Amino acid sequence: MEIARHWRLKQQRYGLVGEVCPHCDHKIFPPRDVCPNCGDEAKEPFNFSGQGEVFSFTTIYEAPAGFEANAPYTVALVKLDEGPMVTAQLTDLGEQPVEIGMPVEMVTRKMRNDGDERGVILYGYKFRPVLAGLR
Amino acid sequence: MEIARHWRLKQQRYGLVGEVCPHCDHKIFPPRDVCPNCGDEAKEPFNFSGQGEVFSFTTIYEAPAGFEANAPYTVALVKLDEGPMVTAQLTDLGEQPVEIGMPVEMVTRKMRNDGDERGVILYGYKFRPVLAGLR
Amino acid sequence: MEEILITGVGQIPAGEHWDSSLREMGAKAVRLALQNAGNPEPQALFVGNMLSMNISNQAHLATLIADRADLVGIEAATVEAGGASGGAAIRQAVLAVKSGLVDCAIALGVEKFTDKAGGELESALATNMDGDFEAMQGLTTTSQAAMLMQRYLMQYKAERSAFAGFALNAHKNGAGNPNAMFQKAIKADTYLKAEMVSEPLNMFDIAPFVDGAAAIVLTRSSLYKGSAQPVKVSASALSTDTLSLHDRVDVLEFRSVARCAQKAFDQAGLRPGQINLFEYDDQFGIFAALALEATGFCERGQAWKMALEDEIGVGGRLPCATFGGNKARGFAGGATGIYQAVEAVLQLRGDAKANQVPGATHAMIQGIGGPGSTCVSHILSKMES
Amino acid sequence: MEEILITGVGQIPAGEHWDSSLREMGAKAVRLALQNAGNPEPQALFVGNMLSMNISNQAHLATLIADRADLVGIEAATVEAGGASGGAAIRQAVLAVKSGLVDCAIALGVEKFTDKAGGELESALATNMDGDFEAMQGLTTTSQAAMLMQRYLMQYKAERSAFAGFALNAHKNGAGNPNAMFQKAIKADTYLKAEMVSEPLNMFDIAPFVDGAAAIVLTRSSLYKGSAQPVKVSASALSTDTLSLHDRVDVLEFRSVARCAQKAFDQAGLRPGQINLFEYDDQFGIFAALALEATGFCERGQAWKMALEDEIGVGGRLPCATFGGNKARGFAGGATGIYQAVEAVLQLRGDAKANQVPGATHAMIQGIGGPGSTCVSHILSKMES
Ligand SMILES: [Zn+2]
Ligand SMILES: [Zn+2]
Repeated sequence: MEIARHWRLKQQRYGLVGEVCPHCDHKIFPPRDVCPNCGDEAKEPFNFSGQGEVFSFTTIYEAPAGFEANAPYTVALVKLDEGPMVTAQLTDLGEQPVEIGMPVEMVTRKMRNDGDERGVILYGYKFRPVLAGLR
Repeated sequence: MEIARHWRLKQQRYGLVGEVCPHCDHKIFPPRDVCPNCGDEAKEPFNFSGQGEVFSFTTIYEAPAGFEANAPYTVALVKLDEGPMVTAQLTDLGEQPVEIGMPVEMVTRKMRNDGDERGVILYGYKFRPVLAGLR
Repeated sequence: MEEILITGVGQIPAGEHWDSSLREMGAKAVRLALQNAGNPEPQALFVGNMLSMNISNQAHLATLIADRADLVGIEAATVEAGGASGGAAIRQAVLAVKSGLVDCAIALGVEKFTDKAGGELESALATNMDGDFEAMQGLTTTSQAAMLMQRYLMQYKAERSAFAGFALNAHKNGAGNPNAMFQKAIKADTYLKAEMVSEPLNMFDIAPFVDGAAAIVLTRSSLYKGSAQPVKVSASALSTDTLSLHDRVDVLEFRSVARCAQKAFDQAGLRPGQINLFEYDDQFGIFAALALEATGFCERGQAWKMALEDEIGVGGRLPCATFGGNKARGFAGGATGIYQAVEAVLQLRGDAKANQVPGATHAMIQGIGGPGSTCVSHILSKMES
Repeated sequence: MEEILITGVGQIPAGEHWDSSLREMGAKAVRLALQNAGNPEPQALFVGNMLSMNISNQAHLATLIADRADLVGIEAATVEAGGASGGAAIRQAVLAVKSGLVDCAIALGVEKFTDKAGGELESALATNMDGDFEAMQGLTTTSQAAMLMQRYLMQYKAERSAFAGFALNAHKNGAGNPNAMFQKAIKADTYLKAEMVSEPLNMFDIAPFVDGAAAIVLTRSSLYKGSAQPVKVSASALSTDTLSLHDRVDVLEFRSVARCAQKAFDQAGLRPGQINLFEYDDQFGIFAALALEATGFCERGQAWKMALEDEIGVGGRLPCATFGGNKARGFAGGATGIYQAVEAVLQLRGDAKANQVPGATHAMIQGIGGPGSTCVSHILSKMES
């Protein structure tokens, strides 16, 4: 049962809400309250656009418990347009081969069933390809 | 899934098989291959009689996951006739109040269903009261 | 003489931190301690934690917290020794600073218990006992304590009510601690009427499980340039016993405590009578009793009398749990040992306000893992000015 | 000059120990190391372990193993730093012995992986990453390495086959190690045809998960009375980076490794060129490559060439994984760092038989937790006689 944890993270998971540093304008995700760029306090919320590109990726065939039903699935390091990198699954790939540099955008999807057998379904961010010309 | 673990412990769990020190005749349970009495190697198997008495006890109402179905249940430190102490559930108590010093004997009982949802049933030792005059 | 100093302390309130994650709690305590120490540059972070791999599915915790506390790059490791994890983290920090290989170290204790409850929490706690021969029987940590208390009452012919003193003292002291979970004194009658949990243990014999984080900063005296009066570590010791009660020759003797306390007294060159306050590990009242006896503060079988006669109050012969202990402050697992250190430092600095022990010069803090399976003791002392 | 010495080593074969429990494996390695050291009386046991709380539901492990190894009473604590846990335990033992508060310490690494497999093992391993922002996405440790390798191949324009050298060297060396899981050399062709696991990682880019235990005994030179030639610890360092790859400015730079190695070289007064053998952490081939680069053994983007040109063979410029490394010996989690120490000691003693590195004087051993999130490095050196 990790309900409290999901509740704590819901803003990040549903909305890709991070922080912006009031001192140096550095954008921060995941939020960490201290700016990694200038070391000052940075708690101001910032809504990321959800636009980015694939920095690296791979496909997982042997998934952790709770994710088996999704396997195989592709995970990526996505470089957001505003600067930070985020780890996320790619989705809606169809037949399209994934490539480094491919433009992607954030969507909300089902992540997994919670392991407590109570059938809690968790939602969170994934990224899908952006068609050429649509950005 | 803890099948390997149960397999490793089956002799202790089903038969209360410990060790006897060939150097000082100290009886050892759980087995530890080194005699706690004289410090020498002690790997010779020893079958405990399963007879003993309650050294201390209490009742558990809030049980760990996997044991909830058994709650409430009584656990005890049982001092075996051959010397060692063992931690075990008491069973077949009926209306009889448990007391320190009460004679008990080992029986094999179902312990719990394994937590892996595969329905593996684990058996192990518990202790039940010995009727007065039967020892 | 080169001494090991505690130059800063930080703590967040012990309680249910529904809105704060493990890493946030830990990072906050670290920042508070560094601020309190005058913002030195630490080189190492030792994190005491019991159960985050189970409760939060989070291992590699020290690196995560160093990262989150804006200390990326420093040395970091998690130290685990059951309920003694916090004290064990202090021990590691002392070894590190004393070795000369580290000049400034942080010992952090952090625990997030409240993300689990009931049977799931009991299972998590049961990882601290022998999995093959205790947890396998459905044993709980509470039932271990109950069996100890049952035997204690029988062997020493003490009344069930004998243990009231520990709870009354803790709650009285918790009233003066703004960081405590319970800040209200209780009456003897409340104790006697309390709900039974695992006979003979009632709910006032057991400390509540809370979230918490506390941190201290350590350095060597030759490196310390601050103006505040630091506290010195006069002794540091850690000892073990068999993990299981059933493997002990005498279950009512906490030998790990006796060994560890003796080492600490020898190192500090002090006798028990010279200790001005004792932060014992009262996760259960019976642990506090057995610890008082094994440490040498009273004879075997007599600790409950010390508690009943109020010798452990702030104005008593040996003030104990001066900020409420685990019972009233709350039991925060691996954070406990560091809360004790923070509280002892406040006492030795003379900053304990309503709970101030007059003339506090030497404080002993002691953590216990399992039913005396591990014990860690430190003696903290006021610097002569 | 007072030195920290390793006076005894012990190991059990790495592999699947279906019939042996965590505590038995650990106690056995401890006994072997103490025997090898001439049976001194240790005062402390530091246990490196990654996942026993998850895989075996067993915490409080150091106390359990001290108990089982007939060392009841000594100081014991578990040290966790992900895959660097074994090296972190050595680091703690070094700090303890160097401090003067402990005269003789054991560093034990022990891991029981094979009681879990498949998705359950992946979940257990995923506790080592950021639970909130990595594990939550279904990430696995293998896929972290695969993403690093994917980027590496693209950024440095290396061929997929570029990583064959690491696997070929490991298996060749494993053939001379009776304690290795795999004791047979493989061909380049076998590597190229191997099953893909997580593209571009194939099964030869990943070390197999095994059970294992290894231990070393440490003391100070002034206390050592034995006649055998001990090995000295010339440097000991531990550093961290962000826990997650996504928080790094440059993911292909293992900064924890660079920081940690630099500290170690400074302490020992040595340059990379003076190191005679390097036990890197090849849980994944890409980790070995990035570690070689960050440690300063070659330029960035060049490590795969070192491996392909056999510069890392026993007779090469910088022999690596001289007993097979994680790839052939097997990856035993928290035991890995201690296996490395045992192997380096055998090399420095001249006891490495078929795998002996000629003239081995200085060996560097290095453990990595997460994708370079934690790094611990030690330099072990032959004593001048
Ligand atoms: Zn900034
Ligand atoms: Zn014997």
